[in-house]
Amino acid sequence: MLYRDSGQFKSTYEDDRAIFPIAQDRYAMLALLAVAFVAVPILGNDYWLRSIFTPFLIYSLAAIGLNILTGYAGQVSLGAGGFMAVGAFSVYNLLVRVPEINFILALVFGGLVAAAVGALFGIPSLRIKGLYLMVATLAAQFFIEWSFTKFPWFTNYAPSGVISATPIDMFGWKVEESWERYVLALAVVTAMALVAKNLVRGSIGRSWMAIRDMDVAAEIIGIQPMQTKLLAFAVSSFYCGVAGALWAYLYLGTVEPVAFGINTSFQILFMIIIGGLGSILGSFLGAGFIILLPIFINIAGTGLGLNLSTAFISHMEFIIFGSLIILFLIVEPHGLARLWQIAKEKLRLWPFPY
Amino acid sequence: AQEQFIPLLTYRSGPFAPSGIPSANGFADYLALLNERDGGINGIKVTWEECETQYNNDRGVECYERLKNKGPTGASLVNPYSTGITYAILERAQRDKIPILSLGYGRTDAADGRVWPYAFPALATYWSNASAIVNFIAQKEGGHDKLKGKKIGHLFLESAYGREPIPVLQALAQRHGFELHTFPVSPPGNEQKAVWLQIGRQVRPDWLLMWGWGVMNATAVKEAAAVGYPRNKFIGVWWSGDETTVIPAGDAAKGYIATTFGSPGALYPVHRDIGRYVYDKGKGHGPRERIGEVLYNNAMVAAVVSTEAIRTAQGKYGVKSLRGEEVRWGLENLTLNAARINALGLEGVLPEIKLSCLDHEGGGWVRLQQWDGKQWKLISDWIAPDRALVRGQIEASAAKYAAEKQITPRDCSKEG
Amino acid sequence: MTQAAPLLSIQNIEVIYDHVILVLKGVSLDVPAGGIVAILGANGAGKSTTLKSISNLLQSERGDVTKGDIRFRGERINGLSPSELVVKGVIQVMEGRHCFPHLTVEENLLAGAYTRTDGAAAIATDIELVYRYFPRLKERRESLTGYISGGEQQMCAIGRALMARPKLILLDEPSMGLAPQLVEEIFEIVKRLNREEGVSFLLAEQNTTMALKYATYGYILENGRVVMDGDAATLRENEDVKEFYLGLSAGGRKSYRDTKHYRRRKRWLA
Amino acid sequence: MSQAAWRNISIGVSGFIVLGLGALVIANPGKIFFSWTFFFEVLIGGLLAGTLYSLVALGFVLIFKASGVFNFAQGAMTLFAALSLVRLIEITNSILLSMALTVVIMMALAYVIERLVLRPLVNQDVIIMFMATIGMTFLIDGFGQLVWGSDVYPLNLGIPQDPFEVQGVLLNQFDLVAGAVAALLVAVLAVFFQKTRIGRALRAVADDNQAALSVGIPLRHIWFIVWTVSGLVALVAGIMWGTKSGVQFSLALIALKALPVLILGGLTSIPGAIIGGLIVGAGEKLAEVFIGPLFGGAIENWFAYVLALLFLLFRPQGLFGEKIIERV
Amino acid sequence: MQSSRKAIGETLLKVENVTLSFGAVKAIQDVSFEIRRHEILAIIGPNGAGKTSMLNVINGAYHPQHGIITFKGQPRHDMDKHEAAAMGIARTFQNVALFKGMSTLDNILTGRNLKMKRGLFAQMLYFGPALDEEVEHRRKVEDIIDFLEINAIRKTPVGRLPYGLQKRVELGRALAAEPDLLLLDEPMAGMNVEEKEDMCRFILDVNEEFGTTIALIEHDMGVVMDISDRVVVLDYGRKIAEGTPNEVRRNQTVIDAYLGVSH
Ligand SMILES: Nc1ncnc2c1ncn2[C@@H]1O[C@H](COP(=O)(O)OP(=O)(O)OP(=O)(O)O)[C@@H](O)[C@H]1O
Ligand SMILES: Nc1ncnc2c1ncn2[C@@H]1O[C@H](COP(=O)(O)OP(=O)(O)OP(=O)(O)O)[C@@H](O)[C@H]1O
Ligand SMILES: [Mg+2]
Ligand SMILES: [Mg+2]
Repeated sequence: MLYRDSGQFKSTYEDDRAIFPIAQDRYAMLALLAVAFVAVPILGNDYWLRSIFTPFLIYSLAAIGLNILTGYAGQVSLGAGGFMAVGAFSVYNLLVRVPEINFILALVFGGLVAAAVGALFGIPSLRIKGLYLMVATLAAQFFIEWSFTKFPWFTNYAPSGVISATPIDMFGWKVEESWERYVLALAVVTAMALVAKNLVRGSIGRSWMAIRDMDVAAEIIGIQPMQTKLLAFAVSSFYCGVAGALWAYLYLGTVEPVAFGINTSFQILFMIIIGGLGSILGSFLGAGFIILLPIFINIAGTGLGLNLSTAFISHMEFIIFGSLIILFLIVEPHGLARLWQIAKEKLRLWPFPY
Repeated sequence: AQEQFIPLLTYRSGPFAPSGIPSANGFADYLALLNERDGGINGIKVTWEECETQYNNDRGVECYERLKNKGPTGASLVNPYSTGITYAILERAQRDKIPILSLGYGRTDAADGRVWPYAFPALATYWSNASAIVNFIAQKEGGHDKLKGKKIGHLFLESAYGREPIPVLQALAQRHGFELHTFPVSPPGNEQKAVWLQIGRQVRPDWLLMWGWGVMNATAVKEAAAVGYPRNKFIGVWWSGDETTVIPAGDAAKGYIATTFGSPGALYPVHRDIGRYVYDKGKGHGPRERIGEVLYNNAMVAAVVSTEAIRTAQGKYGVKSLRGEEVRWGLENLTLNAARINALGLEGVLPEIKLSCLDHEGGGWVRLQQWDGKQWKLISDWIAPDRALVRGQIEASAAKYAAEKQITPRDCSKEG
Repeated sequence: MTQAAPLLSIQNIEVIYDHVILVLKGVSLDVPAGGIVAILGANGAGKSTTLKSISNLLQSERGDVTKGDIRFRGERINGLSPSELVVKGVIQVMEGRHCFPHLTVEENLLAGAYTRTDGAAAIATDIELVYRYFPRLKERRESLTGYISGGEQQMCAIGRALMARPKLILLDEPSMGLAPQLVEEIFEIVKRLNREEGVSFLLAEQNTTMALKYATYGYILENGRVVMDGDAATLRENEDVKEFYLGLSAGGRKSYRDTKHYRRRKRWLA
Repeated sequence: MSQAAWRNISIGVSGFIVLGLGALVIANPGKIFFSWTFFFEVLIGGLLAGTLYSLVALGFVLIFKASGVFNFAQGAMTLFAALSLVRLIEITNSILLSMALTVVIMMALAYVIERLVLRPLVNQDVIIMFMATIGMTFLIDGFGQLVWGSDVYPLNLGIPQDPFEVQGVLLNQFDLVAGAVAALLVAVLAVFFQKTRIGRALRAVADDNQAALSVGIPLRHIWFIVWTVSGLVALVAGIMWGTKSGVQFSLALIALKALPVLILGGLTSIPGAIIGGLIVGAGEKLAEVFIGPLFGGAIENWFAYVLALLFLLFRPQGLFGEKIIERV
Repeated sequence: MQSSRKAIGETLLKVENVTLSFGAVKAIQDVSFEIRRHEILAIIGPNGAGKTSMLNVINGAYHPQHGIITFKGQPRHDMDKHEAAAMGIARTFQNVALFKGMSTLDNILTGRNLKMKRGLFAQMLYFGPALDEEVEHRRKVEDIIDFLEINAIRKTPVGRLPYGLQKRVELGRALAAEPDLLLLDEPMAGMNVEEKEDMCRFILDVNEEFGTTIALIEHDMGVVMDISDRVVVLDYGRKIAEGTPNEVRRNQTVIDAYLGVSH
């Protein structure tokens, strides 16, 4: 009875286009943000902040990026890891050469470079579609990874071929402690998620979805496939680029190019499929599922106290994780976001089944 | 009860598990031995917990964070067993005051303890190793002057790790007048035909070094045989010199050489003790017949260095559970001379070492071993690298890092 | 025809999609052996859903028959797999043409004969038979069905179903998108197959005029319920049916031009 | 953009790349070593290496052709098959018996996959099926390691491996055997799948699950057959690759080498898999040896993909893939 | 039969000698006809006659091998898809081509994309100019929704709608572009009489109230005869007749090729 939309009428189109048209959702979201911004940094310990929340947030951001490209614009890509690398290495190179630049500006710069590279590698999408495109985007992944390994300029001639995040200084705020890193990540992710939501509910978002759902028809109603697809690649890569930079600066600290390897690309793709293609919320749910679930399975396995060997637990982790993926797909092929929506629908009808 | 907690970051599954398993067993078996035979370190029981990283950076960080506060005083020190994880937790560990010990991997320039108070790439770094191999080649050729005009190849996994020795090799090539040819292999390295055609049919280097990892190793040895490159001119780094490199390659591996800092085989008193005190009680971590494998011994050496550092620190701070920063003091003041090594039942297994505030590496000594088709046989004594050259590069690199990060290096003369 | 045991009999079935969307709310109907039965009704009434619950194609659309019985020759067939049903002689021609786009017309027909075991010669004869009914298909036999016109695809789909030599064909909107001549032809073919080969039909149709002309019995479905049923002749004469489904008012067929700006209501929905 | 305009652009771009590389080669005479014998050696080596890729690509093609599913688990199946074989040989000491047992295991696997994964997911989007196979990958990887362990095991079935020279060109017996096996397998499969009733049913299923069901094609049997066959192909690929570098988890990664082959040849074409393999194998080896030095080498990984991409610009469905039908 | 109240004007689009073939298949052979401003032109013909292909040529989805298309006085060899859209040609499709993942509302809003000009940055912020624009277009779209009587399904994802409603939404999407020329490919296929009546009403209203020129393909002769001003008949890719509904209905060639007996 708590979750009802009856009695809530929208009198203007503005209200109707709001992100959370239902009041309960709005309050829930505000409460969540309050918890995330205030309670978590105060109460969370290093372990939770640093190895659970921060990577979760950053991966969510990358997943939003890929979801824009794959979930909204329908271009399946396996280059997300590569574009993250571009972001990370661009920010590093900018900051190491021009240290006085504000970190936020550097992030934007990293995102823009990634966007340019993304748009470049997006060109084949004008001709190649579906799974063929997916495999073809691996060219970007491998080429980028190779370039950063190969050309020492990118790592500022570091003899070990790695980049080390330079200290972050934002308007005098030195971001060092785990909670500070978490808050910075959270702020960036919140803002960018909001922007993403804005984009996908406006005319740009609609043209992406039109291209995704039926590209010939979209063209016939006047949507230019080239602009639309390349914009999707650029925006998506921007998000991935920023996520990559955050990954390097807020999470890993010191990064080799392999940290953004093919596995990263795959993982991000898994996230959006499991979370829900074409859903911003799904990006978060998917990131949670793919990043956190294995850890929880592992912790649970260790915590059982049965004195199981780590190898056994690890193998079971694989098995359980794989089974859960399949199970979730069978229960709801359209991802966790859809599952959540159905749950809400049921709640709204409750106690009546239909 | 007083106890000393050591987290073990291991990888017993995934693509690199074949290397991770013996490493994990060697480390844990030695700790078990200390408890079973000696009742711990000076009576302080050693406790440990494994956490599976799958050789994956994110999981490694998670493991580190999960385990760093366990035990009465938190983690004594951490062996990440992956260069990527080492990078990812180094700075963190510095703030947590937990020393990171990375034997034969990790951040090379961290050997400069002024910039890296909490990082210990002890025993030997890749740079020392590259230099030591060149010294070995010079020995075989009959002196450094004979290197002139020789062709030396460097076959490596195209990655930060594989590229790491190149600057040192280039410097040496210039100094000794040999030609350096580099042969990168695309990861993961299960397909090397192109590169071997170049090595075997085109360049034909007199000696070939290999910085390989995982499936690349065995494949390389096989391909060497396939193009007829002599295996006894083919020298791998220690990560390309274990059983997983040679056994899958079968006969092709006979004569293949690799460096090591923990001599191979279950031939030493310590192995006998492990058998008696650990395996006989059913407390072993792996199959008994695999005691003494190369990576097993390497990891055992890491365990020795770890526990001896704790023992050293107990000398200063008292016999009790120690905190990470106290163990760090132990590491910086660690001296393992021949006598001590013998007393530990490890004579010949590891070189003498002495760490200090300035030098977190120790001597950088390595030995060379050769696969005779059944087992690894030592074929050289401990070989030293060109210390001046290596140290120079380390200091330059560390200084550059310090500048980038705006760190002021410690003044070692003030350390106690 | 109510005396003899029906060939197909549906008792009170309920269908739910996606665990939440209730579409059929207790539908019952019979198809007598040798009959042609039509299901009529507006868009979204549940005609296709009814057919799919018989052929069990529902399962693959995340739909479920949650209540009721479906019997074919007295035997309960809920939950049999579609291929088992085809072997038993129940086949569905799906709405919207569903040809195999990367197969040629002829390969499509051959694929339709997949369950047959009576040999290549018999299959070849039947292909000729289909070509006789649809000469247009013969002309395009080597074309990929992905490229043929909408009407041609429809013919191909019907022809493909014939290839399985079924006893009961569930035809979903066979006339959709076909030229008038062809619509008539197809219904003639239905009649002939019914008469000559004894095949029974259950068809969902929007073209009510045609359907009631050829069917023996009709059901009218609205909103997932049967609201009216009867002999085709009876239905044809029913005033409501005339007005809402045949487009006939008291003064004969009215022009589509004149229907502007006035809306009527169906009496039974009021 | 019109078809013709696109074609011109594509030709322009590829021409530019080829010319650019040519100029680079000419401008750097010292870095490139060239002789015709060596060229042929690299070419032949590349072609033979390519057949090994084909073996893996073939597994993908079979399943894709028959169900429209892009089977991410193909690598894991390869590993699992090889691992089962090696460990069974250790246990039974008989190669033949172990082979037979492994075949049974792969059939059981196919059955389980059909029953637990494919059947509940019939008629779902390609991308969903793709994700399901990813779930299977984790499952198989975990299960395989749990049962058989994660160590590296040598595999030696007595395939001769010595090098020999013909006309100054160095060849390896193992490569020749691998090439022959791949060619044979492709021939057999091509005939089996192209010329039979089942072949047609397979293509029908791939085109439209729902319609295939409606005409009575029993998806379950079809899927079981296909997954079994692709399990066997995985076994063969596993044997070949395992002989090369030991049976270990990394076998699961060779799928990555098969992907460019797959799209270059066309996802739906069995002969495409072998020809794609030959082109990628030869192309990447030639590039690595004769162009690689200009960039410092190790360009193989991305070069294979770029090569595939260039082909795709002209034929978006791969060399032999089914045409992508787009109509309104 | 029917005396049209509206004034049929000059030629809006002219097709001259268009020939289109796919390999050996000749879909259209040397067809010429014109569409005049404000009229409703029906294109009929047997299955596979080339009707859909003709529409595809007109809005640039297919490029004919020969022929000239003149739209608004501009002659050209072929059209480009989004150019045709920009010049004011909109259409619906034989096999409904809606954007399945989007709601009815969004589908129709997409039809207005060409008219929405706010750039990336405005849309990122959303509040401000982008929102104003959004609301302004939303109003127009709501008018269309009211007009087509699809209020109830505004927020429903179109994939779940019954066929008839999908066709209506598709019409809405085409109308949203405020086209000069509207091409409808079998808008009434699969509908019952009642729904056809509705659809006819919409088409006539659009034609009369907005003056939109309409070319439609339809197999229901009742509909064609009642609402069209002129009819073009294709058969096997050729034009076999053209004229008012009554003329065409009596034409023996058309009866033989298409109508059969009873019309
Ligand atoms: N897969 C599905 N998921 C959810 N709802 C569905 C699904 N398929 C059909 N429906 C809903 O079920 C109802 C009945 O659909 P059905 O296709 O049976 O109607 P129909 O009578 O055949 O209509 P039409 O004349 O348009 O073919 C419709 O409201 C439709 O929206
Ligand atoms: N893209 C294409 N490739 C190959 N052939 C095509 C293509 N498009 C149409 N055709 C062929 O052109 C002919 C005309 O097709 P079209 O779709 O225009 O027919 P139509 O008059 O619309 O028929 P219907 O009333 O059945 O829809 C058909 O024979 C069809 O097979
Ligand atoms: Mg229907
Ligand atoms: Mg048509």
